[in-house]
Amino acid sequence: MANPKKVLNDPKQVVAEMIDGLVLANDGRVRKLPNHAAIVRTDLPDSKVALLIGGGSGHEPLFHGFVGRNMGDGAACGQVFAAPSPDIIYEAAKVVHRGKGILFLYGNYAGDNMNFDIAAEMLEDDGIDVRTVRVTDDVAAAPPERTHDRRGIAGDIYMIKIAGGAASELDTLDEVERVARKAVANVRSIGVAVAAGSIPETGKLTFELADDEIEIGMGAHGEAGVSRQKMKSADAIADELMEKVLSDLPFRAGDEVALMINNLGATTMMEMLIVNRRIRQILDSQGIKVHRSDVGTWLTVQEMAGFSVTLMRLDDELKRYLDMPAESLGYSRM
Amino acid sequence: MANPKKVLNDPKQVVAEMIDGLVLANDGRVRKLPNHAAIVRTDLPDSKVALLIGGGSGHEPLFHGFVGRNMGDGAACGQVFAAPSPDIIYEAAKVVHRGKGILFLYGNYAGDNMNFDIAAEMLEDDGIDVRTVRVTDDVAAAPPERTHDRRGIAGDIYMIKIAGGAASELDTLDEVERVARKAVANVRSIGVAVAAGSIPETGKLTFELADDEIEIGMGAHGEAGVSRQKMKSADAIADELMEKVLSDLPFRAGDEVALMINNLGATTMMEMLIVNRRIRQILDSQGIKVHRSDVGTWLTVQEMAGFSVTLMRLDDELKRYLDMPAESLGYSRM
Amino acid sequence: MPDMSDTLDLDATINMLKFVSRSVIDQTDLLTDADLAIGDGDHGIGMRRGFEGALEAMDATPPDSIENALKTVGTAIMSKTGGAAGAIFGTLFRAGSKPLAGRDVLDGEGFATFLDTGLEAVLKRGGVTEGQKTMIDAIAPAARAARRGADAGLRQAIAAAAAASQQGVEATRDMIATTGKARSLGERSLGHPDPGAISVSLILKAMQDFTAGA
Amino acid sequence: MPDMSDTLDLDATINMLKFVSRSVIDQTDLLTDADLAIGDGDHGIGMRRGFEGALEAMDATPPDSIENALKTVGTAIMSKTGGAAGAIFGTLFRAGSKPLAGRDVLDGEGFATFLDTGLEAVLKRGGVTEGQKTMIDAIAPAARAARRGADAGLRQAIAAAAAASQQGVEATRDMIATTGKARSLGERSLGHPDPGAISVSLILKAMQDFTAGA
Ligand SMILES: Nc1ncnc2c1ncn2[C@@H]1O[C@H](COP(=O)(O)OP(=O)(O)O)[C@@H](O)[C@H]1O
Ligand SMILES: Nc1ncnc2c1ncn2[C@@H]1O[C@H](COP(=O)(O)OP(=O)(O)O)[C@@H](O)[C@H]1O
Ligand SMILES: [Mg+2]
Ligand SMILES: [Mg+2]
Ligand SMILES: [Mg+2]
Ligand SMILES: [Mg+2]
Repeated sequence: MANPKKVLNDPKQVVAEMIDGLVLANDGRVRKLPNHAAIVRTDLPDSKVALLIGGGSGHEPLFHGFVGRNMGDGAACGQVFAAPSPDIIYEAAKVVHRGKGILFLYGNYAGDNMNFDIAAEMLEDDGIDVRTVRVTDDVAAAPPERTHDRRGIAGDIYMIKIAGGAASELDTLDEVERVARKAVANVRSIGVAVAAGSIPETGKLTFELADDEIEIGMGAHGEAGVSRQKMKSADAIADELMEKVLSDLPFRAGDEVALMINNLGATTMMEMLIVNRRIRQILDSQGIKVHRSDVGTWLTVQEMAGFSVTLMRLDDELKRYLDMPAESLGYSRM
Repeated sequence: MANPKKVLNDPKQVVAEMIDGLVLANDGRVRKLPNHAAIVRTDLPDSKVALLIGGGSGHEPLFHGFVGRNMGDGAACGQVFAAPSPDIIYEAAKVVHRGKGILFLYGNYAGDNMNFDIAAEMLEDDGIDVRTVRVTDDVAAAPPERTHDRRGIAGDIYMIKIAGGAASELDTLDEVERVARKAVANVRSIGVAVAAGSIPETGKLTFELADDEIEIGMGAHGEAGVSRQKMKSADAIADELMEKVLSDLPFRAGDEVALMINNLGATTMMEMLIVNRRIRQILDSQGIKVHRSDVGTWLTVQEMAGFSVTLMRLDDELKRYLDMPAESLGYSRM
Repeated sequence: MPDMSDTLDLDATINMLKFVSRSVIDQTDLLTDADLAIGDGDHGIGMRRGFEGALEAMDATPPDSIENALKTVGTAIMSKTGGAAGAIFGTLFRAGSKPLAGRDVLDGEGFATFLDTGLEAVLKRGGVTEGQKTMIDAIAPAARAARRGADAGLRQAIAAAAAASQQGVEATRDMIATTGKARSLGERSLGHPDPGAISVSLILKAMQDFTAGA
Repeated sequence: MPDMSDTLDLDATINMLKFVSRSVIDQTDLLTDADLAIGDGDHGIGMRRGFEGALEAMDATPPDSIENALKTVGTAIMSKTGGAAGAIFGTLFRAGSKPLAGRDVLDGEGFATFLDTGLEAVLKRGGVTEGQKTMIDAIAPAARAARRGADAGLRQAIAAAAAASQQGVEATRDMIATTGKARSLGERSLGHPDPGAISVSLILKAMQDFTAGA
């Protein structure tokens, strides 16, 4: 099979070139650290709790596209699908730190956990207070009693939004951490893959799916899901995803939720809106109220086709931070 | 070849179901007309110049995803790649009209022109003042002396943003039309296709490209471009696109521009950011200043892979309306 | 003096229009493929939507005059087909129906008048002339042929129009598109017939088959 | 008493580490394919980045001690590889280098100590134990074998470690992953060896080839 067709220069330089392009696309609101693959805000207030996000590249606009007002203060960027190294995280943390400690927020993967932990230990040696919240929203990754084994997928975006809002408004790292932990306890997602994506440097698809197959629960790097099955209707897919997500927390009648449908890459918005229609029928029938919706492209897996559904149960505090205006390349709202 | 793999229910009902999903995704800010495929704002002020946009579906989030504050007041939705019929346009226009006349803003295609014109005649019979501005930004579609023969592509988004801002602030249809005409005279785009998209109801790809071929200048429905060639590097593609766009207006040293890189569907943000890097090198070297950038997914051609580059030359007035905050499902900015 | 057996009354006209509708619907794929070659590939499904709408409308409220029968078809196409074809074919049937107001039968002259008037409206709406590789290149020769054959009666007029439109379709193969979605193809549009012209020929061929069998 | 011809001095250690680096880089595709089967397909390019960085670093500033040679490799991997492998292999080399401080030659005992200490640090960092289908399942048996063979000299210690790690790789085929990207595969991970374990065996095999030829 021919390599997937992509508009690239040197496949080994994709991350470096992408970062250059990303900084320019931010119209001056962020900059890159001179010697490290990290993005930081140029308009950071003098005093605030810092929010550092990050992870492997290749999921654009996640994470480095979410640096900006009421979002991340900085992002450490790894290579494609590879957690950033401790030195990148450490340097970015040093730059965003404003004397009130730093919240590390990232998806729960062995690589990210280890690299961020090493950086946290280095920062603690420097006397900087670091707390870590790992996003664990993927219900397909492990049973409910092992949420700490779950991957972080599109729940990342709501988490960044809430932690970003909280880190702008709240005065202490304790408080910001408390809000982020509450949010992560209330967010659940599941994805479905329709076609594979590829890593630019290897040129290889990260998994294989037959022409008539989909995989429910596939992870954001092509990790195995909960079931591979024949393609079925949008409604049937939505039904299955919702069954898994709703029963997990579980979400109950009377709950108010934020609903995100996230494009993993090559799926059309038309498909996602058709799925949204069914999801709303299901939520309606169960007495669950949608406080806000987001349908778009935020966490991608290169050109993978498929999407994920995220629900976060909200209280007044989470609503407040989730609904704050936000400004970044990848997510912006009035 | 197997039909493209999509998450759908009945392929004949895609537009109806998409619209249901779209209205729900807007969290109450828009509604659908009871008997017509049209979307209108629920929060329309009592008095304003109305902005009606629209066109064929299948390009989501364009057009119907751009209805909201400081954007379109309503959108008439056609079937996939087919202009909306006059009755849809007429009914939507009646509902958004607030006594100050209506600007019709849409892409310049024979089908759209005729259907919107028929509706305009019906409205004029009712004594409603209608003006029409057609977006003609695609430099690949016809030579500069025949801009009236050019297609509208991603320039649509900047046009909606500017006309939307102007229609919120300016008091007369004359003035809003004047601003929109100035904007359309200053916007230029060109696209490149890397892989074809398909129409859900036919299940057929709208064109064919060999595994190693791209087409420069391809239109938003797969219309022929200016040259089909072998895949080349991102920088080489950017160079060619910029050469065609810059020389057309032409853009000159000292100009200030807005720059949009729009994903036609399945292209990764990583690729677009790598292209952005090169485009900024070119603009820099020519002394053209970028006032604002937008890199994302706004005008799609189903799952087509490829992207377009749009430049709009700005003056203070255009900047003012382009930079106004905006709120819609498909485009939102602080 | 006209041969009264060579005319269609209201019921027969409605039946003919239903037969036309079904015939075009049957050719969805052929039209889609023609549009895939030089357009955006939706012409077949657009015509199907329009004529399905026409069938529904004629069933829901049986037209009470020949004028209304043609207008019903035009209105359905105009509102269901969308795109260029919706405006064009909708206009053709709607405008073409007007001069038939008050007529109880469709005869050769009436048919020629329908085409003449429809063509004129379509030329105005679309702003194109013959030779630009559109449905005009089928409808214009058809209208001329119908006018010439009008005195020979409806069957003759329709047959002549159908044959002329078919030649028109063939002629579009040698034209370079200068309007519509095929325009940017330039010389690459050579060799392919125009999808809208094919639709015209299918409509007229169905009328011919209906009246031949009637 | 140790056979002094069966040790590596600083230069030889550096040369061995360069040889190891080149050997792993040569196997990029093999590692990528192994990771494609049960992970995300980036292990090969990650290890390549790390060892290319190691080569550069050793060339840029030739290490002045055996401890620093190993640490240089670890630091390069830690900062260039990224992902799980960067943290794990970086920690292995960096932590493993520490007890060699002040030593002028690498002997069997030193090598065993390097592996023991590195293993301990990696276990702590990764929070996994043997049997979870990770590189631990190659490094742990290798460390035990090296310790057993330490008295027999460096060559023997390395050869024993390499053989044990190779058996460890084979053993991972029969394990179900309970950590890392392969975890959610569950039983579907059976039959596939762990990519990180393969990297361990490649590193030790290269050391064996180097010392055998030395
Ligand atoms: N300006 C025009 N005047 C007359 N006919 C036109 C014009 N533009 C397009 N057409 C006809 O419409 C046909 C295309 O119809 P269709 O595919 O349904 O619409 P669209 O081009 O909007 O996709 C063309 O083959 C041509 O015959
Ligand atoms: N917690 C852990 N402890 C030790 N080794 C681990 C751990 N998690 C993963 N690994 C090792 O890392 C290897 C994967 O490396 P790599 O593909 O480079 O990283 P990533 O999983 O981030 O893509 C696995 O094959 C496994 O041997
Ligand atoms: Mg990885
Ligand atoms: Mg069309
Ligand atoms: Mg068409
Ligand atoms: Mg991996």
